[in-house]
Amino acid sequence: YLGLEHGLSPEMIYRYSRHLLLPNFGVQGQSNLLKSSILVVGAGGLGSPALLYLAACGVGRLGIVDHDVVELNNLHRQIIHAEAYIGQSKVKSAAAACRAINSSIQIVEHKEALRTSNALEIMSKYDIVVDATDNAPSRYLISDCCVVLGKPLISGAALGLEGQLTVYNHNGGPCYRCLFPTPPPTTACQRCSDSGVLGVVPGVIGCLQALEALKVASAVGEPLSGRMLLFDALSARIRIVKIRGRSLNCEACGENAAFTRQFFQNFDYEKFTQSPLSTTPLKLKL
Amino acid sequence: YLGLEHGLSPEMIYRYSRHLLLPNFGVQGQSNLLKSSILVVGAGGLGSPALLYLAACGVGRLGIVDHDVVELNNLHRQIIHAEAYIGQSKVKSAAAACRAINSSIQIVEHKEALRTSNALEIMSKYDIVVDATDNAPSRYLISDCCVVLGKPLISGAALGLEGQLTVYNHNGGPCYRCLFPTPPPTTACQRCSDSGVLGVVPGVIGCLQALEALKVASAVGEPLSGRMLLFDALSARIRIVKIRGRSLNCEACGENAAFTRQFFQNFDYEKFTQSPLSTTPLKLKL
Amino acid sequence: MQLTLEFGGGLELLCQSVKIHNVDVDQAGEEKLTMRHLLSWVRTNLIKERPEMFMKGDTVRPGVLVLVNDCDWELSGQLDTTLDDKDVVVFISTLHGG
Amino acid sequence: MQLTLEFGGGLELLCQSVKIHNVDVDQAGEEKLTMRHLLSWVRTNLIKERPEMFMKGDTVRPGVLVLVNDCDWELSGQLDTTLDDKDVVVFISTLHGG
Ligand SMILES: [Zn+2]
Ligand SMILES: [Zn+2]
Repeated sequence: YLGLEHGLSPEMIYRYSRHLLLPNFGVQGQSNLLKSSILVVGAGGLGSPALLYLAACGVGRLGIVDHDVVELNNLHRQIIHAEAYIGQSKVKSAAAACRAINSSIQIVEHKEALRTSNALEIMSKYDIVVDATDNAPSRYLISDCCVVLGKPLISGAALGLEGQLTVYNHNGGPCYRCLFPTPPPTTACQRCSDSGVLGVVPGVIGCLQALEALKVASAVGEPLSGRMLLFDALSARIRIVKIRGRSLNCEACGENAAFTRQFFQNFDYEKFTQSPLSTTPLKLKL
Repeated sequence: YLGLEHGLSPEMIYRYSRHLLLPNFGVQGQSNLLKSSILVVGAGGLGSPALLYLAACGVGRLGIVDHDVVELNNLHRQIIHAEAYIGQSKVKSAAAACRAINSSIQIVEHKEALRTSNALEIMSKYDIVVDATDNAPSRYLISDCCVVLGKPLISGAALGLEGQLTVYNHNGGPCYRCLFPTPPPTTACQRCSDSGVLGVVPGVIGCLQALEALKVASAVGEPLSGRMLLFDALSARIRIVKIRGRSLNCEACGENAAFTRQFFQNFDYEKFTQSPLSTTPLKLKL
Repeated sequence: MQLTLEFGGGLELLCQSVKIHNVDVDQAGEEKLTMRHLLSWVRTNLIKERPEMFMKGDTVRPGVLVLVNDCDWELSGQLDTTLDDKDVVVFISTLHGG
Repeated sequence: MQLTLEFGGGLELLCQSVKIHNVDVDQAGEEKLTMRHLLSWVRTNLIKERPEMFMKGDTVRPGVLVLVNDCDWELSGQLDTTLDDKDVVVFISTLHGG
């Protein structure tokens, strides 16, 4: 009774039996997962499937950060939110959905925007961070905070008919700033609310984020670190490319980096990227 | 007001605004989607995300076929089902979840196993069929029925830590029998209930099935016909390979094929594949 | 001749659960190495158990797809397909689960 | 020299929304074609609008990844990377949406 030795209850053994049967995952993988904690930043298009699969598969403690409320025009892609939650907090809605499919894990609600003032405190409580946000300043903020705290970061993005995915700051691999030391011009930073997105594209990327988070949490398989997945939905093409390693000159994780907790807390991400951490979407005229 | 011209209500324009903004999709793509009908066979690991995304994105009529009931050991991967539905019909549970996220589309419940006696009648009511089943005889049955009825088939499979995806019987491409004229030995036909499956693997494949179904329904992009996607979760590797075209000698779709409605209705798929269309899973001992 | 052979969909279980094999296949004096020759080489050198799960007669068993450089071998002549140095050959069993 | 150039993440909008370009780039007497030369060729021959969304100074703008045969050009010498016939070069803008 290997399962019981690893502290799995009979109910857990039954619930996760299809995982326990896997020779490459098994009781050890599930036990690692049940002991892990994962924070998902953003309960939108990417966060919806990532949260559902992480809750379902048995992550021990799952945190959700978001300050937004559910709107009707989210529902074409944010499948975690039901119509009944329109107007209510996304965190509350997502937490309810996660609890409904797995009441045996701990779900933590962080109903606030992630900022330099709260990020260190919130993120320090988790082993792994999933970036499911939708804007450039948040991406720098989350990556820098992961570097300061030494946490692996599962980063996904989707816009229009394309998606991207990689794992940062893991096993000596690069951080977000290693790849993108200088922020792009603001004209190159489109959001789903401005440019549109095919609903299932963040669905695919969010599922893959859950997979990578689960692999890191259970210490099974080769995470997508030092590699990046590029997804083109229209032509059904997927490339997995080799990206640079950690940069010695990186301002966040390099040899002479000055990114202390203090420096992070005083860093102005909106000024750095010249774009706001959160916006009211433009109104659509058709 | 292009949206209204295409018969979209103001509520639809708001709900699907992120789709309407897409230059490659737009009002025409959404309008095609709203007029289309898609049948998903199987409300399990593949069907869960496929159904949620197809409902969310605005398929006009969405059918669900399954004869099974929700069990606790399904929930690690079948994210459409909540604990509250354990013991109840998967179709009922899935339909309730789809209605909760999009009450403006039509959801049709088929609470029965798909068999030669009912497949023609059920499948003839839909434009596109999604194969989200878990066994070899069902895969031959569904493909043959799609050939007889001339319907495109979005076929996904997942087992262990791997997944596969392709589109059959579309635009002159091959059917399932073109690729697999002879059934494999029964010892090669493992099910998730016997061999285990990492929950998020059918999640990724099911999302990609929704994407391919949506592309065919909206007549946008290049569907994965004549190509097959091979997904290896552990190593995070994805291959998209070129497969053979329609075979002139295929017993289902070839030049001298005898697959009429009558022939289909009398075909014994369980005998052909030497395995049952549905089984009681083995009990797990750990 | 240097080849990369990959096994998937469960076929890796027949070769000690190793999915990727970088191998050097002797051309045995032939001018061109064919898939026919490679199959018998694989059966002799890599398949450690249940060979009937890999081959049936002189070809792969039903339900196995063979891909040469990401292309179905049906498009290149099946058993008569000739191989070049550094080619990648994938053997994958079709899955039925969901 | 025959090259395949691909644009993604929105950069295709700068070249008439065409993602894949099969091009023949003149080596201009040089022995080896470098990425430096290719960038200026792309800017002259393919970019139809807003070149500042593609380049800044003599390299790509911040936020653009360059991949030569599926490998980050940082690993092959950036602007000094030399190209061979039939190489595939991808220019992709990083996405921030979700
Ligand atoms: Zn760095
Ligand atoms: Zn056929």
